[in-house]
Amino acid sequence: MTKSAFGRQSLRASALQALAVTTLLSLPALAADPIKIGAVLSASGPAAFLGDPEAKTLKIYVEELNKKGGVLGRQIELVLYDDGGDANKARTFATRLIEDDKVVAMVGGSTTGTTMAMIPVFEDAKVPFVSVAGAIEIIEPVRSFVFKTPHTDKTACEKIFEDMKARSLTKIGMISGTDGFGKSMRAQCLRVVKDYGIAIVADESYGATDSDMTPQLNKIKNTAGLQAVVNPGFGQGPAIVTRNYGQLSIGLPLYQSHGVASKSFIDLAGPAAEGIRLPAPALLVADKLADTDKQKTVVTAYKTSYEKAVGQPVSTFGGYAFDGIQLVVEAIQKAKGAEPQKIRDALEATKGYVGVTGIYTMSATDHLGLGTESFRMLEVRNGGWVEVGAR
Amino acid sequence: MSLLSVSDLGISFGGVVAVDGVGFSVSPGEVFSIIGPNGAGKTTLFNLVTGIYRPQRGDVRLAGQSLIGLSPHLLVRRGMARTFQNLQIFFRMTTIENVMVGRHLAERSSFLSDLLGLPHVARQNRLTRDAAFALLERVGLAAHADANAGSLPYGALKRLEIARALAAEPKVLLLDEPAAGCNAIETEAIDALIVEIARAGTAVVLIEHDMKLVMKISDRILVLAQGRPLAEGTPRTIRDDPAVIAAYLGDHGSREADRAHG
Amino acid sequence: MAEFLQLLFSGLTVGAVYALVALGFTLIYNASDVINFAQGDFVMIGGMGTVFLAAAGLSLPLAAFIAILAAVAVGLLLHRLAIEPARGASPVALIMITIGASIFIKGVAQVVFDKQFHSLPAFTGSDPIALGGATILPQSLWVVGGAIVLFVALYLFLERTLLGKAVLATAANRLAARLVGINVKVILALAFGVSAAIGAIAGVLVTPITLTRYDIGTLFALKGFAAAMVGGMGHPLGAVVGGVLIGLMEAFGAGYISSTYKDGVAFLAILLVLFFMPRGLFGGGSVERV
Amino acid sequence: MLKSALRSRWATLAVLALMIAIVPLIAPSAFYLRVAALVWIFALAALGLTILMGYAGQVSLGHAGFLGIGAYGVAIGPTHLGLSPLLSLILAAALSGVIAYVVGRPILRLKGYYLAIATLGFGLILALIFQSESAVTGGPDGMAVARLTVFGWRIAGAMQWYWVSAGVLLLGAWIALNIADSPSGRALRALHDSEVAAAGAGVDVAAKKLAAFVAAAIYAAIAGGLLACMNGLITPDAASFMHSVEFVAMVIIGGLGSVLGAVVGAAFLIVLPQALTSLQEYEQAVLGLLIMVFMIALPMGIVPSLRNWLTERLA
Repeated sequence: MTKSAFGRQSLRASALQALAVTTLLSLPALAADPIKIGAVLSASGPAAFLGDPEAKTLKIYVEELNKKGGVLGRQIELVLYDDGGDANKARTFATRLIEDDKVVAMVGGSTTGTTMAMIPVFEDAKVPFVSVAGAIEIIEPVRSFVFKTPHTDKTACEKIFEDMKARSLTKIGMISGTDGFGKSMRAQCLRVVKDYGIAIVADESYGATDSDMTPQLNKIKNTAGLQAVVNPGFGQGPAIVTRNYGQLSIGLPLYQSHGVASKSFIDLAGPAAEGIRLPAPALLVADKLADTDKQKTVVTAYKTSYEKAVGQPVSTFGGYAFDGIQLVVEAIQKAKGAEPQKIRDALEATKGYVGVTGIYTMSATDHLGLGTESFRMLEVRNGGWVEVGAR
Repeated sequence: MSLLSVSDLGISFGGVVAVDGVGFSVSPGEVFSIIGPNGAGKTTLFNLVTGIYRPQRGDVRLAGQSLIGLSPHLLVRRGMARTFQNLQIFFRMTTIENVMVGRHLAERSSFLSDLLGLPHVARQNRLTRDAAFALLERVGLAAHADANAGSLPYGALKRLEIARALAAEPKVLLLDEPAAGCNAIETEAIDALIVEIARAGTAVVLIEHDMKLVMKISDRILVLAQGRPLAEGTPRTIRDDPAVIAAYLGDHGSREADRAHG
Repeated sequence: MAEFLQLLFSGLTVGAVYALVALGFTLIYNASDVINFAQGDFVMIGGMGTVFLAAAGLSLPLAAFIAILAAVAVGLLLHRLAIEPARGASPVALIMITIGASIFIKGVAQVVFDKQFHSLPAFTGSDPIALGGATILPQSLWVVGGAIVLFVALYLFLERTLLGKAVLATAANRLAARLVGINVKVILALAFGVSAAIGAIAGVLVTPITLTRYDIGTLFALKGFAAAMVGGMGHPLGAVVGGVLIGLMEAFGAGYISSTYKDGVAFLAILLVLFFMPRGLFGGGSVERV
Repeated sequence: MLKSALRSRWATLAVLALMIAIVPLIAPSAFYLRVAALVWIFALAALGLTILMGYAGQVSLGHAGFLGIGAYGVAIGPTHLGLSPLLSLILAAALSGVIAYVVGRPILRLKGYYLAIATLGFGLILALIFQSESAVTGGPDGMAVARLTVFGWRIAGAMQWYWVSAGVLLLGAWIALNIADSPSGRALRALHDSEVAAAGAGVDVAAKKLAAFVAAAIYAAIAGGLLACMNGLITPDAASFMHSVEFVAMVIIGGLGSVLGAVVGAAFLIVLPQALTSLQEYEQAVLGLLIMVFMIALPMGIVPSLRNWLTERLA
């Protein structure tokens, strides 16, 4: 036991540390060893606006945690790789995390595509993997070692349709991005829309890099009986849709998705964003939360430290990563050890964890643990987010 | 009996008549030269005959069959090979490989057998190589067989092109300025080579500026001026033709022609 | 009719951007036979540079001016450090060098700037102008107008100035140009500089409409390249026509047929154009010299 | 003598076999085996381009599209048509060849940059189809791929994939080398330098170009099929423009027309990102810089430059 442990860390460990380990037999042999947590994120490439805040969040979090003494008296070592949005690369990095870096858990997978590519690696190695990507396939069917923190797009659709129903908007148009997020959310919305007695009368799409959506919106505008429009998508697309929507003076309620839940969306979309609604976590309205709100403390703390360190407004995506690593660290704490199997068991037993995205309660059949109540319906008013409607 | 017969050939490019009403015929073993000042349409005529351009008028017949509309690689199959005025050497290949490409039509193998490297491909390679080597010996380049073609001197490349054209075992060989840019010794070698090729029974059609060479080896000469035939006949009649002298040869030219004969 | 007009406006705006990028391609291609895949990154530098300089407190015109100068500097460096040392390389190798340059520029940009999307305020307000039942943004007029002004300026420069004629001469025959005393090196540098400026100006003009990010250049490079090829490589007018054509095809394709294959429509059209006119619309027939 | 020994195809195959044999001996973990297997698979696709670009001189900026056909064929066959993965792989390769045959005729009449944009456009359209036809392809998030089973043997694990990919690469290299030194290969290399002269020698230029295009498409499709099976998942970005560019970069950096060059080029571009991870956000900049430096400093490519240096040293 001790021999192999020495062999593995001989390069890094100083003689002094080695001495300490051998003398303090009462402590675990590797007490001074950092806990390695892996992350494969799309910090560059087409999904960089997801991966970038996620990567930054993880770095900030780990640094702060280590300053406070880490977890179980051990430092956290974050092994972070950038897959550039490429599923094949993500898979390779996942293998590297398992085989070479020997991480005990992983937070990452910015997109559904990269996440799905990495899942088999972690399932085979029996190492817990907390994904920060959206689609429901990640946790349905439940896989033993795979968890996720973001709301599913299905929940987002339900939240939007609930709100529409309350406003008696029953004939709607949909314009979705052809990226993974937009396509997946469109599919989920089509699946649940009937439950709310709403009909989709126009269904358009746009490419992830398109710079003008007036042709599609014009078609939607000319659809008879239209009462509202929903835009599943992320990236710059929804901002351009919003601007074009204003340009064509369509004038009907426009719903965006949680895919654009960030202050920077309002900046990009400009005045046309006024009046837009979207489902989003509490993070976006941190300063407006009631003091009694359970999430107030954690949300404010994350928002403050992120915005101070990065100089950019927080986004939900960074929040997903924050909840992801926080869940893992809590699990390590609860498990009193950093063995992958123990971490997994503790993750699955997560109960009432208050995160920036929502309050998580996981189980053997639910590896997400969020419901529609974690979403708040927000509206853009005077260039800022305001919570509307009943929760 | 003529092997290659060209009649009333014509083409214009964007309204400019490049070749018009040109006809001639060549018999096996004959050296037939086409001369004319720069821009007379000689190379265009070659390109028409060898199918690189499609003529707008006229006909080209080889052994009685029309060649009009056939793509260049099919003309080779009918027995016509050529060289190029501005060298078209395969510079990335070795000297002998250049000639081996010339044997393409004689090679018996399919793409599939090539990529599987079947034994008969290796046999075929050996046959081709031997034939190509023999041709290199004939043009005096055997010593450079495995050198990169790009490293050969200019005169050698001219002979390499002739060897490559000969590799197709043509009945008609069209040579576009084979001696251009060559020094006296190289010209001499090419001169001997052409005579030898013709003697072996191949019809040779030659475009050349070197009057000494033309007058010495041609059986008949066609003079082109501004795309039209000006005169045709033996070197002697051409040299003495006042129209040719006036339009083309001039004083200098006729003196040179004299020297060639004297 | 209103729908047709709306699609027309959309196509013209987007097409004008493609045309400007294609114009940049054409200029460099003419002078140096190089297809510069980093052309789109000049657009990015123009846009991102202006955004960040403006955020630093500079006035918009000054920020734009400095950003354009920065793009020109990058263009000149690209020529001096990457294209010039590779003289005589094969066309494919040159393409790869410019693609490498494009990756490099993006790599530096994501560190110097950031990885988020950014926008600029519209120059003259963002209230749409109604026209025959359709609407157009004032910024679109800036883009289309800018494209026309740049094209005319480039035309006058090439046809009416000695320096411009030197560029054309270099394009026609580099050796001959050198023989008549044209400093070919300077001309090539000039082509890269002017081309970068055109790209960067396009970037400043379109950022209020299309938004910008460190990697937006790839898209512009692909569409601009396509536009230049449809027009027939090396023809400034062809580049403009090609750009507008692709913009219109995309808009009408998305409006009347399907938005799913919008990018496909443009490239399918390119395949068809090249199938019937292998050298593009303005390339004309060419006779192979042997 | 030495020069010809260095050029012989058995020497190339021997060097390749040696590389393949050594890696498992020195690889510290299965991760290295996976990276090496990726190198072999991408090298296989690059070999297709070696035939098309290196031999025949016809550029393709849409090579990844054919990779996508192979990959999605292997994914779709078992999922939607109930075919075995191995049969799907074979059919996908054949389909890729047929598609190349059909589009190759008009496209290959184009030259130079026009050919580049046409192949680029074709590749983009393929990628767009993979992304858009969600019902069949799973859309942007891709689709799962069944495990490859060869005569009852289910290939799984890094080590098995390492040997399978290495074996297929060796076979591909052997075929590419066979072509080089055959009547067809000479015809391709000839038309690379001069189409008129090749036609003048009796080479059916259009047919030979097409054959090279089809061969390249089949190489890419087989590589794509292997990639999809090894990963168990395929996403449309496998067919993206950037991957097409990567393949071109592989054959040029390695050495245009050199079989070993394609492998070295693939190794370079696959291993480099793994080596650059410590640079974090500077990774892309360094990658771009290295591509430029290699293209400028070694225009012939790594393998030919090395070979010349060796022959000069030893001569």
